[in-house]
Amino acid sequence: MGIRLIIAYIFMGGAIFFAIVTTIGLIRFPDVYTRIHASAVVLTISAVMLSFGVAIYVWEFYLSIKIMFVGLIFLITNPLATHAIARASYRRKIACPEVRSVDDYSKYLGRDRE
Amino acid sequence: MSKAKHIFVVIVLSLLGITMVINLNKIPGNTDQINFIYSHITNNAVLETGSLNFVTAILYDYRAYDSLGESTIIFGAVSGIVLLLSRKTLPVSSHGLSFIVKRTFGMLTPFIFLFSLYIISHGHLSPGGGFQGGVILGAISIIFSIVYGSEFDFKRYSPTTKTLLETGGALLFIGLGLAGIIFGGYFLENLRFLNTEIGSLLSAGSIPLINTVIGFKIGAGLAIIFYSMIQKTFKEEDKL
Amino acid sequence: MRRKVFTFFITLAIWIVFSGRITDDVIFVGLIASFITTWLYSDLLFRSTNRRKNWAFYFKKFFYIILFIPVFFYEAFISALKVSKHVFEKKPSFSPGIVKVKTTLCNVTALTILANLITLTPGTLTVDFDMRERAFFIHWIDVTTAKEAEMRKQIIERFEGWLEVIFQ
Amino acid sequence: MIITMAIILVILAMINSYRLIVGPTITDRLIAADTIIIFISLVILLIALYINIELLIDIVLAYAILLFVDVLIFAKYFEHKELYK
Amino acid sequence: MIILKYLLVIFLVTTAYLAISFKEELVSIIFLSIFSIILTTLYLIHNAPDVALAEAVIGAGLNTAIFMTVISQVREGKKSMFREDD
Amino acid sequence: MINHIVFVIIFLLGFYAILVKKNLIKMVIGLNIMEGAIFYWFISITDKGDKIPIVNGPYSSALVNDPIPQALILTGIVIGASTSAFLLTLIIELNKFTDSIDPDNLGRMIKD
Repeated sequence: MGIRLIIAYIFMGGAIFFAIVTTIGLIRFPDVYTRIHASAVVLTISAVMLSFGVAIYVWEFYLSIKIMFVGLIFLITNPLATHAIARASYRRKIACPEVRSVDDYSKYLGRDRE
Repeated sequence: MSKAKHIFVVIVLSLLGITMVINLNKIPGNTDQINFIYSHITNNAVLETGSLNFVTAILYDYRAYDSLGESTIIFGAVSGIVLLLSRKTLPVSSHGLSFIVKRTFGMLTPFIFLFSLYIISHGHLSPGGGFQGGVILGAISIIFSIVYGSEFDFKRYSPTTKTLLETGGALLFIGLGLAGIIFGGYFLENLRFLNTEIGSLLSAGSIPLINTVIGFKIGAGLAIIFYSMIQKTFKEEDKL
Repeated sequence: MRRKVFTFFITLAIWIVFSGRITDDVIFVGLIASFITTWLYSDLLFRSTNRRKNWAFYFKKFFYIILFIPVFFYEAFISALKVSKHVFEKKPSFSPGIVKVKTTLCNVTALTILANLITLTPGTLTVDFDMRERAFFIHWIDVTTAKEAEMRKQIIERFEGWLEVIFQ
Repeated sequence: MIITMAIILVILAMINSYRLIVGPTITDRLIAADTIIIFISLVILLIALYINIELLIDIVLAYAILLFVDVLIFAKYFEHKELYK
Repeated sequence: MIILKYLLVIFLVTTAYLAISFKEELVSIIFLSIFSIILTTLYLIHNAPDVALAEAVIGAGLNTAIFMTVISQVREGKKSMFREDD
Repeated sequence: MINHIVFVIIFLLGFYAILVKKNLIKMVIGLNIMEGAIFYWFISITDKGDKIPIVNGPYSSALVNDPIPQALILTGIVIGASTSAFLLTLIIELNKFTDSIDPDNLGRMIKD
């Protein structure tokens, strides 16, 4: 086993670790929006790291770039998806927590309505 | 449905399931006929058709007539849907999602289109082909009408363009078949007009051409289906 | 015209990466494919600008983008570690809130990338953007300060410099 | 080794479907569905690496491009209550 | 490989059951798309890449869009012209 | 054996949805699940455990899976998608007349 395969396995192992973190966070976190945080950040990094690991494992020029495209697409689209979900659910008042220390957004929405 | 009927349905279905499991084990596995066709295709398909992908070789060369029937079925479905939903107007207002989503999709859309062209044109070298690439082409229209609003999609591709692509694709497919009759021996014969080496993009004769035609036809057909489904319905007082 | 040339060469490069080899048939089909893509979608990839710049300006921009990618990955990785620290606490408790942070950028592409970067940094999530006051609404997992300047420093200041160089 | 990682990811996806079934609001379900779909597309990537990645990477790319459309459709349905306005 | 196949098969059956047993149509459609991607993985395990690509593309891009279109257009009003007679 | 059992279970689940559910959209979902079960069964019983049916060069070998069932199923998937699109269009049209998606109202409409 060369040094390249070890690096690839380290990347993949990190991806699995972040996947476990995502799962635990999605189940344990108390609030809807904090769950969105777990999904947005950690899941994206997990997907990117796994695709990088596979690209290092394969180690051919064009093929590795093509595999990295998978991670790049996840990196672009997953924060966007979470943004769309958060915006939609806040606007439809699907899961507004009652106790909130700072909330500038509802004032903005109220101004928009008038 | 009452509870007795419910229980009756469940009992009948479980009896059916037991019979199916018992009888499915008696299906004959390899007969001589199946083995003959299988060995013929796996031994000769690459040299006969020039396609490295055996599934594409079957779909667009050996049984291209079936693909013609399939695209006829899709043509019928599109015609039926357009006929059923014809007397409706388009929604006028069009506001999509937030500008962040719009801008990012603007940067992503050319690559989706390029990827669909890649899937279509590499149908005989890697998995893919006309159907799969065509569905991705149709998905671009779906993306536009979701992210930017349906009016944007209407301005970019007018329904006339879509209809032209759909009918033109069907006609070109039949035209390729007739070309097989004229220059070769039978309907939809694979004309190996460019005799390049096997494995290059243009090697498989008319298979890439049929792939391209079917891809654009299916993409346009799905876009038409989607487009006529999102049209606005009448209110009740208009109808009754 | 300039953006069409850029779109053509970018799509041709990506086509070659997709195909995995450089031979004459791949180049021939790739020219047709990138021509169609450029013809249909070049106005979506790059937005039109009125300012005219010389070519060295674009190369400088490209150089800065290449430099920016490792910084981006590093920030995202650190942020993932910070969120996973929250996960393994015994009782995860936060004081969440939605704050308003003003920005100085005015390019639409820069604002889009900044929004995605904010979503990828620890504990922040872009909810919306106010066009009138040029301010992001950010859901913050742990609201520590209520002052505007502090928030700016903690959330967006480290990316704004990069994006200003790249897009202005 | 590769297959072991794929098995771990499938088990994690099965655990995530708890949030999809129980989730009190619809947003929870959406986030859980997003997570499950991305996990299984990573499983597809690993299986493609195991079988023959040079030919099968197209499937992963196609799915990665198109799965995002799903989430956007749901988000737009929540935001406007009508899809194509 | 065989363990992976069994796990996916169990997940497939569970997803199919949940897709038809939930009351809201929306959750059913979410489960249907998950059903589709698990089916893709199983096709890939059974060495059928073309079928896997077709199922992935149709299950991810097309089916969800069409179902959601129908849900957003269908309305269950109270003043049905046939229910008023009953 | 496991392929047969899984096929039968998923097929009957879809069939049950078509028989029992009082919601036309649910019935189309059941139809999709039945289709998926049949396709999975057909692919899995013709899998001989060999390589994928794509070769890397002009050589003759019998070590690939049978490509004919895969071509059949590929045709079936596309036809299934267009069929379900047509059925859903019919549901939209029906909903315009009855304001509901209950299949019982269909019978009432025909009686009138």
